[in-house]
Amino acid sequence: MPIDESSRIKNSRRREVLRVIAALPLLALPLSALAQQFPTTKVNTTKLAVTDGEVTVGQLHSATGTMAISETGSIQAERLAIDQINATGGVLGRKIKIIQEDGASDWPTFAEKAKKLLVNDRVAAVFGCWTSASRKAVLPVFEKENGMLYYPTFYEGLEQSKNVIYTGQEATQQIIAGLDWIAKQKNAKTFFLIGSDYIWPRTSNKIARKHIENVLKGKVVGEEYYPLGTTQFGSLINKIKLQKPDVVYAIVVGGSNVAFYKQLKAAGVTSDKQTLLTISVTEDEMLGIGGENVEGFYAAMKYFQALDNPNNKKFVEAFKAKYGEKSVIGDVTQAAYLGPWLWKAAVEKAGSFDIDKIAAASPGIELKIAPEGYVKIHDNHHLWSKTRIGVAQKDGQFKVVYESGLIEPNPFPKGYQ
Amino acid sequence: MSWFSEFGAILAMQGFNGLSVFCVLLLMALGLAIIFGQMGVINMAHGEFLTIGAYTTYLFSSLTTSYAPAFAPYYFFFAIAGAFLIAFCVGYLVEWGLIRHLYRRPLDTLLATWGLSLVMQQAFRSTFGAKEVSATLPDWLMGSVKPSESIDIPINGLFVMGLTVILTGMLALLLYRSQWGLRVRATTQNRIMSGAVGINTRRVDRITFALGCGIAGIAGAAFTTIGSTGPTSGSLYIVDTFLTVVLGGAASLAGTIASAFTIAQTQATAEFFMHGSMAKVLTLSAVVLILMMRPQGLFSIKVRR
Amino acid sequence: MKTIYRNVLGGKAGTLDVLVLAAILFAVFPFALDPFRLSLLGKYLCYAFVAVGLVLCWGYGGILSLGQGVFFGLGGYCMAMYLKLEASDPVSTKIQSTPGIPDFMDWNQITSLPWFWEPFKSLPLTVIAVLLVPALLAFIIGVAMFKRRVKDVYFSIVTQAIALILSVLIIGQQGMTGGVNGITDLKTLHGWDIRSDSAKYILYYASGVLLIAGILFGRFLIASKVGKLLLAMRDKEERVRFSGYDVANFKVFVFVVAALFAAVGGALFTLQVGFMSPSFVGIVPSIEMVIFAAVGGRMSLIGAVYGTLLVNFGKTYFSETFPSLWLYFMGGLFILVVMLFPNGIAGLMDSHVRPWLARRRGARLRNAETPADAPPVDSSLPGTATVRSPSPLAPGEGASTPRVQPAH
Amino acid sequence: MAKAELALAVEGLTVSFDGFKAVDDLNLYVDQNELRVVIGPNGAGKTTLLDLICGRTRASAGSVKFKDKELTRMPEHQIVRAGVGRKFQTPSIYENLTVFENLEVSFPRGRTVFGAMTFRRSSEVIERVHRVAEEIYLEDRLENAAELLSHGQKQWLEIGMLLMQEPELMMLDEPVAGMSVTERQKTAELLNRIAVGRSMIVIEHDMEFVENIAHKVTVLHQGKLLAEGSMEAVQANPKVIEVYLGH
Repeated sequence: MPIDESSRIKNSRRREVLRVIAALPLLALPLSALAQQFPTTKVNTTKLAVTDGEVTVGQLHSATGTMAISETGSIQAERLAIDQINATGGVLGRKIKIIQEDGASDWPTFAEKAKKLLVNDRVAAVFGCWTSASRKAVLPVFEKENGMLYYPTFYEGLEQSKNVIYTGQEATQQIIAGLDWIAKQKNAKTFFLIGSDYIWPRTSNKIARKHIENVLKGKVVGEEYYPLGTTQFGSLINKIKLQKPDVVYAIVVGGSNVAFYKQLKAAGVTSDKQTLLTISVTEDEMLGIGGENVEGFYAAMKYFQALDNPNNKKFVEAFKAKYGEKSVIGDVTQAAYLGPWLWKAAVEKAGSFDIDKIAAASPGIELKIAPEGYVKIHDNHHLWSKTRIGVAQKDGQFKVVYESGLIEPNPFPKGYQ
Repeated sequence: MSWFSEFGAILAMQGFNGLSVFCVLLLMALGLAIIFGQMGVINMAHGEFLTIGAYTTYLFSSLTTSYAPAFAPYYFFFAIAGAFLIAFCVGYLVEWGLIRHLYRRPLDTLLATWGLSLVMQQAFRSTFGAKEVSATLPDWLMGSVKPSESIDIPINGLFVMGLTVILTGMLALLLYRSQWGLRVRATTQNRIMSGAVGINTRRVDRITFALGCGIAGIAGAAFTTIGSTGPTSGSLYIVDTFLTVVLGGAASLAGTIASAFTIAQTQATAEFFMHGSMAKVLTLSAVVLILMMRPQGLFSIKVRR
Repeated sequence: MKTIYRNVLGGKAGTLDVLVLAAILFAVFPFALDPFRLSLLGKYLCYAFVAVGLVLCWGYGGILSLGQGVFFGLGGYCMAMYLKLEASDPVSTKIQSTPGIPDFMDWNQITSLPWFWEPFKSLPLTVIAVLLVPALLAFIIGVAMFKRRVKDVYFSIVTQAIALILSVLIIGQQGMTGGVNGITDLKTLHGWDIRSDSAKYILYYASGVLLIAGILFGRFLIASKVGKLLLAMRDKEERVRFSGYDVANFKVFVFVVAALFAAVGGALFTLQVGFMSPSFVGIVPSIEMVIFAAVGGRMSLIGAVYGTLLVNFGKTYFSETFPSLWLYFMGGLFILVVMLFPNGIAGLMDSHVRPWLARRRGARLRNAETPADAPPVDSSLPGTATVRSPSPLAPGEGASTPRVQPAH
Repeated sequence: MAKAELALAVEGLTVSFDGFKAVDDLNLYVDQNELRVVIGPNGAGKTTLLDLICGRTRASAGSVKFKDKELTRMPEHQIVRAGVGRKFQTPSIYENLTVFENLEVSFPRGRTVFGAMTFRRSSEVIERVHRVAEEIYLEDRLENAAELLSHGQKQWLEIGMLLMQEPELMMLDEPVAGMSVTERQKTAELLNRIAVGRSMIVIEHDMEFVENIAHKVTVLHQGKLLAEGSMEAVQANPKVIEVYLGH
């Protein structure tokens, strides 16, 4: 069956509108009461798009281009969160209105649209970006125009800004716990590092190498990078076979991902013969790769759809109700879902929509309803979070086999650079 | 087991890998090559015809899993046929609606087909969603053959190879042994004369273009075994495809084969000795240099112009 | 003086067109648009440089380069390197393990500035590099390819391969180039804050002035014998060769000129947008830039500017208004323009708008409308007086083999 | 061995395309101020011979000496600048330029990029263009686009473009193809007029026309020299008759 995202979104939007209309008389009273308690002149001193009944936020992802594959999940999750917030009374008694812009997988377009959202639309917050490159492109805009960005992707770290809340994990959080576990579990001494050729895999592998060599006292027997979009991995696979590493550590992304795992399987490198740990395959990527092709490989990240806790059950249920039974939720999708909730919490804590106040109020904010469990914003605007290890299953899901304690975010790790 | 026999095994597998890259390149370039040979133009939407093939396979796969699970091991062959048919028909329409108006302006065709590729990508996105999909491949396709303890020969690689050999053979027969092939070659060499001796050159063009697209569809179906299926998957292959075809030259099928072989061997060898990115740079530079030496591609016919 | 008037400005009609463009750029837009839209416009003007260069190289010279992004990117990178060094003074980078070098180098454990960054500490050297580096590369490519008579599709694909090589290299050498993220967070040019609104206005005007200067230079070239030779070469290369010209030299020249245009555009782009990334070097932006020229009219320097503005405004507008449909619009537009209006807006102006205006004015300039795809009703028909068609935008051309004459 | 009075000395010239020898060990000597006509059946190698002389095709072996310069190693534009002009079989003119511009572009000055940029339409140029245009019967068409000329006029224009270069050796490939009888007549007059003071090699099929202009005739067959001499001698040559009528 063809899956039409847009029409589904449209349908659900229509439903949501109906629901809101139906709920209006009910909500009218408490809403306005709350809004009166926080008059617009008080909560909005910097001319943001906040009225007595409404607050406008921006959503900035790639709906088109090569990155649309990855960013669609984030768009959906953020919308879900905003709907839920609206259904429970909005933020400071104000309904959230979304302006969605398409970054079109093109970094200057991201910068352009970010500026539009901040300067023309005066949005109170922006949920968006996926790749590091797009974030780097918009960052100066956010800092100059003083906006607030909620950035959902796990990324390489080495960044910290007053104007960004990083809801995904930075590299050390994701990498170190995973390596520790696999080294202990498999008694691994030799590692083969593979990545797509850009900043996140390279930085991550650098951290991994330091950790392997200095802490685990293991050995890195190979480190390889392939351009994004590579479709032929035969030579690489032969090198892996030649080296016979205890663990293959893979950070291949994008369309290359599928080619890499399919060819790996076809070459007989399967989980019964080779341990593989990845930090770049979520349930989203599994859709394209096919569960049967990665069965038994390990992934390290903070969230899996299969996480067994009440928050997650509710979240998965709501997500499927909105976007269809077949939809899957990956790590970044969940992190994107946190964005609007964290913003709401910050606004309520600050009692204001002003960016400066939100930025100041954010550290220390806890989110107990997070599907991944409990998260808390660190002083460095990253999240405290746990790291899990999942084993890929044939049906495209992961089985969670390990869970770390809360890990402190450390975007500028000393000794790992 | 000695290190040497192991090294030998790697060597054997690496050799197979080179061949396999060669076949992939050839397969994706084949359809474009006959279009390039016929019109002297690069169809920038070629990658999207590959994608058509991939999505067709996905559709067949979904239908099979939903309605006839028992049929799963065999559906792939029907998917390939389906991919050919659909891509052929789309190609036929595209030629009729677009290409035929531009025969006298080859470089413009290049631009127009790029516009077409944008439209097709968005069409895929609207129909199948922005996320990648995965056709469930028959189990027999995804294993490997083990001629010895340490050698694994991927079956999907073998399959792509076999398909490439068969397709290339059929195409060669069609071009050089059939009545139709004669017409195609006549039209390529002298359009006006061919028209004068009663060849319907319009028809020849249209069928050739559609055939090239159909072959791209087959290639796309075959590539679901080694690659991804998404709205922009086809674009992963296009640059390699262009280079293969252009390096081969417009003159003959043999040029394309030689060119695919050259690029594949350069790439496979380079990748084994250096990082993938540098290997890519080296391969591309080699192609540019060869083109400098042979401005009309590897196999250009020397004739009195 | 008179020659300059005729050859550079293009006579009365040509002068009028330049004045109209200048009026739109300098008088209408800055007042009609808010600062945000205007800064977008400034960005588009940078692309327009590339498109104008392509008119010379592709429209006149018949050399379709699908790698102009390479030169745009190189120009932009040269400028970005200077700005980055300025932004990386030891004070603002004191948290780094090696203060005083760009942040991405520090992340990649590079402890001293690579040698090729050194010249970019100086503004004059940077300005020279902005022009010299792309020109040199274009020269090398040009000599290697044109002396060997690589042409048509073969040349186009070679330029595409070069674009890919360069982008893979830049991405792969992230310690020295900033990798896929590019060089970001640029702040000041020789102490002047390029992010302020006033800077945006100044840069916008500077781009406009440079662009018009570029157009005038292009007109001078076209009006000179070089322009005629380019046209002659495009259609009958052999004949030109056997008239005693070294055809390759002319091709190299026009290719280098186009590269220079692109490089200037790239450098201005970096200044206006505040970053440079390898995504401009790749294949897709390079093709898009060709499309700008095609929409504007491949034979019209001024048309290329309008084409660039139109396509980019269209892109921005459609992607804001119909996020899921805009690719259909863009793809459709390209197909339509290439199929029906091979000479783009300028061609349309000439074949439809101008005659219509002329009729409206009751002027007796022309009394029949020229059909879009018939050979133009040209003053050079046998027996008619030989008055050049009043076509400062571009000559009216047929749809099939674009028929051309120097417009200015 | 090239003597001073020879304009062109072709010796042992050979070219092969994938094993097929289009021109095979050919010797040919053209005197100063001679008008030589080369004839021969289709595929005899006539056009290839001109291609070899002017550098369009590279010889596999042999030499071409023009005024003691070896042409086989020189690039085309250098050969032209040395004084060799070449007209192609199908008229090769710049359809998009006017007749005036066609001639102007062929004026042998400003041939470098910089030279072309600073080239001015001086009175000398204008005068030359008018003189040549008059010669080729096109003086009243100067401002017309070249594409509007008739086929015969295009042939003349190309000859005129050669004249602008003032070549010492002029090579014309089938200059009267597609011309009417009067046009042929006028072309013969033109050729006889411009042949004064320079050497010419003309390829032609029309025997009447050949008779009209030729000083000496060379017959090629399968890339080799079959016969050479005056028109009558060649016409009487049994080998030539065999080749033309035999098959």
